[in-house]
Amino acid sequence: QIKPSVIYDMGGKFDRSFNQASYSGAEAFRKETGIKYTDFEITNEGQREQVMLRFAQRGFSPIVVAGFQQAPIVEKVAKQFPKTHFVLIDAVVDLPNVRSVVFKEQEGSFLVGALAAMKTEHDAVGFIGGMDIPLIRKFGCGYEQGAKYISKDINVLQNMTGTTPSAWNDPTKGGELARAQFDKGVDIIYAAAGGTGVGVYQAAVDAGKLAIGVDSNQNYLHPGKMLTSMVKRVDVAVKSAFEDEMKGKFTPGLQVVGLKENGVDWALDEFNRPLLSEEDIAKVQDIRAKIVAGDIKVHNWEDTKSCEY
Amino acid sequence: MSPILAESPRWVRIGLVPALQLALALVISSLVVLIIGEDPVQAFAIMIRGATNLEFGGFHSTLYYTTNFIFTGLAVALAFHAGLFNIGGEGQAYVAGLGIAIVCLLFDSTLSVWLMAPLVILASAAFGAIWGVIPGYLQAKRGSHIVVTTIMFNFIAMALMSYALVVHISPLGGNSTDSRYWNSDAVFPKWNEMMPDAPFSLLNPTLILALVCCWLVWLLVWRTRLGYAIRTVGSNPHAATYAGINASRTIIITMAISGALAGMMAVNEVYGAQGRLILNFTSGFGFMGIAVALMGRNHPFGVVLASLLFGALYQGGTELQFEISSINPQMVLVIQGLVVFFTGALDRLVRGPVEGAFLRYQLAKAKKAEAADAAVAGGN
Amino acid sequence: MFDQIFSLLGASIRLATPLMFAAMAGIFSERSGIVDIGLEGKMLISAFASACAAYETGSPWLGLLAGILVSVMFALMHGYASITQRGDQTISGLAVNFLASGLTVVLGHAWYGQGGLTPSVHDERFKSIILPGAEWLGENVPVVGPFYEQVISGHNILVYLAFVSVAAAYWVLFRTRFGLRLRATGEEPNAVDSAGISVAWVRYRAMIVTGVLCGCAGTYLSIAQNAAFQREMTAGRGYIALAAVIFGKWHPKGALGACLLFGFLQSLETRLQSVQLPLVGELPSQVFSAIPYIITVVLLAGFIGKAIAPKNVGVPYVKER
Amino acid sequence: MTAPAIELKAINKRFGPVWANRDIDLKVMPGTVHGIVGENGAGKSTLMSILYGFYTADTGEILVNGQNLDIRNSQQAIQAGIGMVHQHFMLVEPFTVLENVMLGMEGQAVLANARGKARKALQDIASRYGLEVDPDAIVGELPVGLQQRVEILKALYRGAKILILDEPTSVLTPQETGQLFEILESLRSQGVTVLLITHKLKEIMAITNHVSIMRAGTMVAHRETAHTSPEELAELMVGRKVLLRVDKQPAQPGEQRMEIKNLDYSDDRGVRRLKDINFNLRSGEILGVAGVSGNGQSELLKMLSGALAPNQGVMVLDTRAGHSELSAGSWRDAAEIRDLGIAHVPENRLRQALVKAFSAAENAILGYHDKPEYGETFLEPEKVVNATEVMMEAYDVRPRLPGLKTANFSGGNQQKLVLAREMLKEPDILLIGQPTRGVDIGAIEFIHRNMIAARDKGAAVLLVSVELDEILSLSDRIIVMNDGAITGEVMASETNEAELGLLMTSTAGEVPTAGNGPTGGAKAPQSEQQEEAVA
Ligand SMILES: Nc1ncnc2c1ncn2[C@@H]1O[C@H](COP(=O)(O)OP(=O)(O)OP(=O)(O)O)[C@@H](O)[C@H]1O
Ligand SMILES: Nc1ncnc2c1ncn2[C@@H]1O[C@H](COP(=O)(O)OP(=O)(O)OP(=O)(O)O)[C@@H](O)[C@H]1O
Ligand SMILES: [Mg+2]
Ligand SMILES: [Mg+2]
Repeated sequence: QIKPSVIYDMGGKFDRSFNQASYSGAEAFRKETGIKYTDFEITNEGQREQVMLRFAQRGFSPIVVAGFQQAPIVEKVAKQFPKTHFVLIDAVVDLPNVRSVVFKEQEGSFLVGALAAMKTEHDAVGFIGGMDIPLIRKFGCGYEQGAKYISKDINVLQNMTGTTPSAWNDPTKGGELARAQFDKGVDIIYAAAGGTGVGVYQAAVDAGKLAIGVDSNQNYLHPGKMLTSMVKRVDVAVKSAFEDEMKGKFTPGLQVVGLKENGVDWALDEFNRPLLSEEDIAKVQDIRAKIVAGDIKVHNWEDTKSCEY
Repeated sequence: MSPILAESPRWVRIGLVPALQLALALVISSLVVLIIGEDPVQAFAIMIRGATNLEFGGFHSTLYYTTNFIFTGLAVALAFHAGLFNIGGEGQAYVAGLGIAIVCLLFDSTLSVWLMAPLVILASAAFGAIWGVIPGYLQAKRGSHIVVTTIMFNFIAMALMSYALVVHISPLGGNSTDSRYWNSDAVFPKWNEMMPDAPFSLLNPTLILALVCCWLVWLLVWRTRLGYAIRTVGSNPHAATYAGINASRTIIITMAISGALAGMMAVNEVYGAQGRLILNFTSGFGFMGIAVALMGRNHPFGVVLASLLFGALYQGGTELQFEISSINPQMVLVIQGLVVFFTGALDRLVRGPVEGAFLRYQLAKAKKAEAADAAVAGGN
Repeated sequence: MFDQIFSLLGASIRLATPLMFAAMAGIFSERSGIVDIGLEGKMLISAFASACAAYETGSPWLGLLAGILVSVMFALMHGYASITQRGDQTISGLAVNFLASGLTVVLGHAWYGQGGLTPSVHDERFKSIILPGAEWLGENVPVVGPFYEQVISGHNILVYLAFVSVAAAYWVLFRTRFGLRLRATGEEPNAVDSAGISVAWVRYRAMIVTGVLCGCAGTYLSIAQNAAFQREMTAGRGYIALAAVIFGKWHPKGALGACLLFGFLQSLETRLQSVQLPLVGELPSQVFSAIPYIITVVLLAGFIGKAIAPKNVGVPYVKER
Repeated sequence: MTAPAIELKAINKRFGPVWANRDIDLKVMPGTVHGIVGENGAGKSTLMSILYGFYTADTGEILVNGQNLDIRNSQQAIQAGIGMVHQHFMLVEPFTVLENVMLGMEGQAVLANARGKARKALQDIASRYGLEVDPDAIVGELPVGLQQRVEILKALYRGAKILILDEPTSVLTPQETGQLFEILESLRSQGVTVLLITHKLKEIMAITNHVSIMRAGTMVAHRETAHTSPEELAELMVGRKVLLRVDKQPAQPGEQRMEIKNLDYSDDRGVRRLKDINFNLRSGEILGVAGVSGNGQSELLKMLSGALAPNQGVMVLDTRAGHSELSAGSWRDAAEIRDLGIAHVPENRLRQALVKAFSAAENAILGYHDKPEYGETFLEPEKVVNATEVMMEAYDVRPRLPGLKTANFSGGNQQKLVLAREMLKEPDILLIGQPTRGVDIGAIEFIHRNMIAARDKGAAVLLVSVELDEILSLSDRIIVMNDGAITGEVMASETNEAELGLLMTSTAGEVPTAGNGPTGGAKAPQSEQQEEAVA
């Protein structure tokens, strides 16, 4: 029997974002197979290497490591334990026993951006990021492209919550940023800000506007007020890694997953369906198909460190 | 009646009383563990084993955390001697990390560890000192409350660091909030790299630097004229003026040294343990320095003991989380809070009765002797 | 143009609200002679308690009550250490902060299994109140109308309560017997004692008031401004409030000014981000994050001058050596 | 026979190891002024604080007007009609007079009306007993004499029928003392019982009906004032015969050591604290600076010792370090001035001269810590301790424990340590403030002898003291300060307390008149005759 494990990054496993998605993937696996897993939440930098080593020493495999900040450590530890399998989410380490899973967040963001542009009544949509780092710029950039794809002159406001990790956990500021954007005419906001997003959504509900969730499907949080969510299937990545290991089919290497691979997507469920017409849905699905087919090229912010395309 | 009676024996004051206080804190912590439905005895056993075992490097990791606490604890303790409450250790260490990063980025491919280490230590001390000296200057010359300014400087340091790191230092194309690794020939080797048999840990030679700093601080405070001036300014500013000690100069110098000490924490993290600059690498160690200093009674030796205790708490907490995953990592914060409360704020609760008992015991002994004397003298 | 300014002012008020409560709490505590760096912790624990209570009972008012109760308990713990045990007040405050940030997560996790978050309360929270005539005035009266509609009206009840608390703090401190005694205690506890008033009792009552106000501040954060508790959601506001107390020279009016300034600077930060500024262009967001703190330091160093604290603040009252 | 207003039975009180009151009995008859005398630390204040409920006795009984009362706090004492003016004023300085008086007796929870009522009541009391003070003045800004008046008003406002005054005159000029005694007379005539603590035997003789004497925590005797004498009281206090006059040879002043020209100083708030001070100081003389405390003497001492820099003025020094001229722009700090041969025993030892948290040895080098004799690069503890042992030996500091924390020494021994530190260096100029404050009579003799000895060895001594006795008995020449200015200079041999008292209240350049204030014309209680009697 395999001994799977997960190491979450600093946000903690209930960050309502990708750590939590990793958690739900692992939980799903446990429920289906009954195989237990072990997990750990990093609370300071000093623990990363120690914990990863301890997992490896104790024979855990695969070790799923969530978060780009962990990449350097994975690189170190994976070298020392060539027989142990590692799965790194959101970053790339090129080693024969490491599977790196990165997501084309820009593609998912493009879709929700397009949908936002279709539904806005003021020709203005907003984006609120968490901490100001390249990964989040990538979301924002994809969103902007999607919105502009629908309407060239649309006004896309972008804000970042802050520059420290507390930016992931500041719903108050998230709410204020949202209000500021509403006051500037925005009526739909996409938040890629971890726990800060909760404040953004609440502000949208309070103001009678719409919000777009991120990472997991967050539509259920405020039924009828969440236009959609940009889902990033970290859970799937985690679960399938566990399953591959179980079946002895673990493959290392880079997995770049986008719309095509169902790695990212937009969420459509009973909570947001009432907001959308059949045309809307069709139009989004059409764009989705075009991206999958490569007819629409979505620029990745990280390629140029800017959102020029 | 001899006035020496006013003090109880040393081992009671610095041994027995703190031990009892610690025990009390742990008893209350146990209640919290019980509330969340776990077994406190098992939990503490795991913590103790986790913090002291040699096999998995638990003890080594304890020492690694201890190194951080020694620096930030010393920084707070020294400032306290001058009557200054330096809450800015976090920011000072943070900015010092930037200093190290600059040195490493510039020279790590050309210099060996023997040249790099002194350079890095100097850089961290200098950057930390700058971040400490500004609030010190504002306090001394402008009367700006040092508590407020150091808090503000922590926030400013965060913004500065995030800008420097994300915009300038982190390697292009990467998605990271950390710098590249420093060239491994130019950084401190870790303990397990020097001792082939040792288990992995982040322990590195910075511990020696920390202990040397303890000794230096002791020397500074109790054997130098500057230290004398610092203590005078701290406990009686009027007497300082009377003695011709320039209080504002002393405050500024103290804050510079205090900042430098806090800054050297970055040597352990950025140069020793992580080998690269990471966003938020201080992880609250700067704040913990306050508790460490207070528990160590602002004495370098006490700081070492308190650092060991907190280091063990951190490492034990990691282990606890490892073994009992239903215990949230924040449990360690609760224990820390209680330890600080009982050993610091409620000092008298235990100290009063215990020391009182010893005093009464001594008094009774002295009385007996006195009575014997009086019998000879014939009373009064 | 006006709309933008008004929205900025409205946001300033919302952001200043928790600071106002906490600063008044700090004034009561410090005026009575007790240093309180535990404002942060009390806000945090009460934010947690009120979110839990509001979720469990479905009533924001019961949430507020719970927040206040828990915060008062912590205040009394601080009081016990500082007053009865004559302990170091800074250490005690620090311990309160550690405990609060640990307990909220540990208990929250144990109870709700969401890593310290509490379940959201959507309807069981304090909602915005539209003041009478706001809409009509906003549409029909130029400038003043929109000002009334956007800045004065449309906040939740706790925002108005915060302003009331400032006025009340002023009134209590300077117009009542309790205030007179409280101020005297912070200045010269000996005089209070020799007037036959118990110094400890005055200080304990001050701590209770501090607890109540911190409770309001925390409640505002979790179930008025937001809809759930989030770990570390106070994000340093207690320290900022303390700065406001010193900034305002331990006076409600001064502290109110300082809180509004901080609120204004914070809301400015959210609004100036990614805006093309004249001369400098678009500044990195870090600059805006740092600005409130830099301005505080500059004001403190340049214009405020030395603030004279109550004479006996931080000094445990000892009658007999 | 009426019951005594106050009766104390077998009162005991300990502060840790200090037994402050031991089996004290006391009876005070209503409508009298009852004096209590005793050396420093005899336990007078403690006893009164117990009566006032500020401290609680360990054992013992308190009877007020024949009724046994269990006084546990001041509120109960106030209700029993007891009022107290503490030795160290208990006033809230930033508050107004009215607020201070009201505190604890506000009447209502809301102040608005209470203020009006209090104001009226205050005016009534003030006019009835002749205690005028502006009710809206900020107490911290009032002179000491008026602050004391506020304390008395506080007690009367609370309806005190028994008034305890703890060393009320130590901060007053002779003229103010005269006013105070008039007030006390008027209180007595209106049936108020007064308990008066003082160190000044002539005041006891002047106003009290009865006197009780305390020594080392015990009550040693009670006397009717009419049937005792200062000599007897002094002997009872100390337990042996004491010499109340200092023996000394006439001074032989030598060359000039210090000259002060046009010294002027204004504090942070712009209040002019020193006004155009001029004087000189010669070797071999003691120059006394008399004045009520708070009239610029403290600032003067600080200035001369380098703790403060003047706004204007020049100090010319001729010492072993050579000739130097310091002017306002080029003033020196305390360390540099010490290097010029000036030693300084400050007025307030615990505030300025000592660090309580330090050991005796550490304090023994305060101000001299830079000297190489205490170690080359580092401070060497053995050297410091050795030097301390020498000081302790020479000045009989007890206990002889250089490592003991300074706070654990008694006040007198702390003072001796400071004196040893400053005087053993044989400075050319010795600045000395309140050398015997809080020091017992035995130590006073010792300190005084050493000061004279230093003078005779050629030191120039500047003595600041608020005790006129001390000034008169030690000084060769006296300058008097009032309101920051020098109001007169006299030879000690040619003056008396009355003249000094007048100078202490007159403004600079003004011919001394019979004082000021509502009862300014009152005759000071100290007559020549009484002084003789003391001697
Ligand atoms: N609060 C206190 N705590 C401890 N010891 C005290 C306290 N107050 C007084 N003492 C000690 O009790 C003794 C008696 O002090 P008390 O103040 O009653 O003397 P006193 O006669 O008033 O002296 P003085 O003439 O100096 O005013 C002294 O030894 C003093 O040090
Ligand atoms: N602040 C203090 N802290 C600790 N102990 C003290 C303190 N003040 C006084 N004591 C203790 O009380 C004793 C008496 O002190 P106090 O100053 O009252 O003496 P005293 O009787 O006035 O003697 P002296 O005549 O020398 O002034 C001292 O020996 C000391 O042990
Ligand atoms: Mg006394
Ligand atoms: Mg004494």
